[in-house]
Amino acid sequence: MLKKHLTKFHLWRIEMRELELYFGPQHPGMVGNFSITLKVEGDRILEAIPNPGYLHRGFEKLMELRNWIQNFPFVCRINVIEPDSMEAVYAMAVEKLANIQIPERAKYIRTIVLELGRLASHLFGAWAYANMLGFDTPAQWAMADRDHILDLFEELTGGRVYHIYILPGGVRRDLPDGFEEKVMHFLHGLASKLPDYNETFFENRIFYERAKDIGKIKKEEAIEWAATGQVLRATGVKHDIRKIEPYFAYDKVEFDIPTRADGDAYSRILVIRDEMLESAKIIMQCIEKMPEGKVYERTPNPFKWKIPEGETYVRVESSRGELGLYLVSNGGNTPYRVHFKTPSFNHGLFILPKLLKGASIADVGNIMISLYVVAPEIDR
Amino acid sequence: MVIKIIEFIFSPFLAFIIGVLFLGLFRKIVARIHQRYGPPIIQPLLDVIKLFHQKGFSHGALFDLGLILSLAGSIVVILFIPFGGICPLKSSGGLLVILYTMLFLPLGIALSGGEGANPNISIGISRKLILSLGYEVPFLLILLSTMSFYRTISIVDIVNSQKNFHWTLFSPLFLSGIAYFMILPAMLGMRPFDIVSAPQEISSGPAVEYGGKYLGLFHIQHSFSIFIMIALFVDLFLGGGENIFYFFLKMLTIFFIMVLIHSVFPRLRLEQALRYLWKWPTIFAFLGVIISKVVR
Amino acid sequence: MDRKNILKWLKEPGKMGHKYSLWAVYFCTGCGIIEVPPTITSQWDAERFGVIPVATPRQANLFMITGYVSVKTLKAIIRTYEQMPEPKYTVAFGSCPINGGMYWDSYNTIKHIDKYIPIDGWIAGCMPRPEAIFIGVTKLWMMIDKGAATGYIRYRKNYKFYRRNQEKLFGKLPWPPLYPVDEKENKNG
Amino acid sequence: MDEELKRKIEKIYKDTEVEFPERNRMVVKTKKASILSILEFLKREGFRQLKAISCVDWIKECEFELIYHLAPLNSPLHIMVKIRIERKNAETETILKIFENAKVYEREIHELFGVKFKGNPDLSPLFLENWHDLPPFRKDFDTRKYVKKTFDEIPSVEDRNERT
Repeated sequence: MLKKHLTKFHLWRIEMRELELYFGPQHPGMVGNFSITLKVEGDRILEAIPNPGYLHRGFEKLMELRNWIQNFPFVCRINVIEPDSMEAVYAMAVEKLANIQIPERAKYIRTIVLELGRLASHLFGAWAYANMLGFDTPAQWAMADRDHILDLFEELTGGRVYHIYILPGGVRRDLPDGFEEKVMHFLHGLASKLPDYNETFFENRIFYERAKDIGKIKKEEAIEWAATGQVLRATGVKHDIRKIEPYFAYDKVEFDIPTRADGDAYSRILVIRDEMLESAKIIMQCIEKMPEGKVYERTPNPFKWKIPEGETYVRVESSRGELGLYLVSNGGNTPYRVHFKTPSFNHGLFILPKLLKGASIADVGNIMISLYVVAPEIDR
Repeated sequence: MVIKIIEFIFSPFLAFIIGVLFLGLFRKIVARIHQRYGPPIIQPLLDVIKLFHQKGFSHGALFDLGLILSLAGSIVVILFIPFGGICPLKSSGGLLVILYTMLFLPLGIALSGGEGANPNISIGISRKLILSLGYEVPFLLILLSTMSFYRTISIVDIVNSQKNFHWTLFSPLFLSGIAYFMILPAMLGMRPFDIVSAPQEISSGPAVEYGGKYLGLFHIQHSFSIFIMIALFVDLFLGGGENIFYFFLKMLTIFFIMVLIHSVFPRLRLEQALRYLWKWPTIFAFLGVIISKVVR
Repeated sequence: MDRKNILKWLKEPGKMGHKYSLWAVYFCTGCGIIEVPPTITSQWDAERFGVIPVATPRQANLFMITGYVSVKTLKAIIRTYEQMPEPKYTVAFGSCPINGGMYWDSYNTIKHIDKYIPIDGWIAGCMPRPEAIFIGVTKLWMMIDKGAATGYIRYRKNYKFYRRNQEKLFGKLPWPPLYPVDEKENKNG
Repeated sequence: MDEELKRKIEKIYKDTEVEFPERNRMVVKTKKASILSILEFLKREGFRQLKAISCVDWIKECEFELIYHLAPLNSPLHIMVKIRIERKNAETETILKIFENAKVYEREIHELFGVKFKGNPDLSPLFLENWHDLPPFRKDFDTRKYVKKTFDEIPSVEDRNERT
């Protein structure tokens, strides 16, 4: 009897049209070549299926065919937004396997480069996020500020985007004359713009309304889903590889790990803002404490360089979370197996669809950017 | 008679020029706020010229007709709006006719866009209709208050009674003016209310399938609607203008403020926009109606 | 730059319009996209030359293929390209679309993009700097002026071969041909 | 803590070797059959995050090696749990029940190495389009030969036109 009623009721229910919406790869709201298939009912998303692979180049396979040094151009291209952390993690792994100690000054320089890269990456992230909400003004300012960092990089390494500056044994060359002053000048300039950014972007009322309670992750969930970086820190977990397992000069400088408690998109962007301040602090301390000396330990001829058998897992804190590299050598002059554990892989393919379920279409890009998903990192 | 005919041809043309100029100015001002040089002011005109030399894809008869309906609707509205002493159609039922004809603007786009199969269009159109539902309520109340304040439905009479700086904005009806000002970004489709054409969310919404000359017509329609919304504000609350120059200056001021608002706010979500539109502007507009009853 | 040359505008408004109002598709095909945001924002400001990104291919007339093209992306690129209204211009960006670049032995990236869609101009380098993009745009202007940017005409003319190449890679394509492929139909239409 | 954990693991799982190759790294070599229980044990011990799953193709030994990377919060220890599986008909149990995010890693390994994960409902291709060859990350897949075979074979359009 009851069943009959229920079927009757079902007949009366208004059937809404279920649409399939392709969000990307060709979509202005998509940063990077990535695609999400959305099943939509009205404005609600019923299901989100990420569809990666548009940037798959098979790096890990290609790297098996090239020798240890030739791999550097590949490594940095895995993540266009912050190539330095990629270079650093690969150089660290090679150094560990070949048992090379790097000079003290090189450690400081590497730290400075990594932090500058993090700043650039965060400014890019701010551009993407602001742009996503149709928030042109701070977006363009952030991009212009990022360009100053690229200019610094150009002076230091010769390249705007890809640097190939960090090599096993140290860094490619010493800092040019007056570079420290330029960095300091840039950092002071950025700090002086911070009130503007705060007013127009971070503390903007409408931005707050848009980002608050969007893409919310609970603390337990974040740990369970193996979130790292801002996603984890925005839920209140103080977790940072730079503190847990300090590499380079991170154990010699003082800095905080900014956290927020709410775990939503707004907390994540605030964590990013605070991290930029911490990065600036780290760079200033590094410049102050930097010792004199050589920056490069000679390594053997790259074409004859054979690295002893072994395996290692190294990790750094990139701007998007824990970046790991599992590197296996079988005693040859090429790696036997390279596997990058990239933060975006987990965030983009696993956490993103979970957060998108039940969200509104207006928030797809919002959630995606707040997770800091970088497409080439997923595909590799 | 000849003057009348010239006015008929001249006013939509002028409206187009002003609208396109405003679009160009808009891009230039925004660029300057972004700390960059920006395109030349005539850039939108160049874009329109280019679009008319491109091949477009039609998606059926209604696709073309809807766009033409929307365009024709806006031209008719322009003929009813007095600007700077020019008003081709001085009919006594001005304001009501404008009100009804203005419905064609979103409706035509909705009809036209509905022909394309892209799901972004249907989402964009539903957004557009819901948003216009949001601002129609305060808009109707505002018109009602002005009509009952001046005891006339002729827009020409309203403009005439505001001569010698007796502007409605400085009369007891200033609350209605504020309400109109608050819903103006939504009517122009500017931020924080550019929900309809949000490129990052639904890749420019109703305009997704427009290309070539269809997009050109779409742009012209957009520039017309910019002209209509602002000219109506100037006519109703800023006392129109003695000549075209003053009228244009007033429009420019309003538009400039709109651009400033546009450039410092992100986009609202649809429900947030509705909540806003049905709160303060509606309250103000309602108070305006009460005031207009009390004063007269 | 003859943007202010009114005589030229009156003589051939179409050509001038295409020149000074290049609307680019917003499609990040590869890592070259990293230099496009600086190019369109404050520091370099491509908008002063009329180059802006637009939301959909229907509205665009410039297609910048930014960086290497994987097989999966190529499918999306072809689809996007075929949706653009004529006349349309393509610029391949970076060394990778030219001949595979450093991915010459990758199993998933296309080596010569011009085997699948026609290309009007190439910008070499990895990454090409924003200045290179501007030079590319000025070269494209010159080509449009001389009527040399004929990629879309070539595509129409050789559509049969392009389509055959595409199908060699993907198997049967899920969408119908843009232009008639059959010889017979070609003669009739 | 590390030594204690080592003793515990070796006590419960007899056929398991525990090593410390370097500071803060622990390698647990175990058999295919006990992977589920050992991961469950480690999760209870506080290793709550599955960082990644790597796969290595040891073609000379005719084996795949799967490495499960686990790490706790706020401790520098990083555990790599290793199992070896046969290269022919490579198949193993999924660990979805213990770590939910293993889903995507297993999908990736299935596509790139051809390892099957029993019990994982979604093993559809992730990256590749129209792929009919060997899984590309296997050592016996020659990418250069594949490139010659597929991409270099395709003729250039403009040249062809000139010839005909």
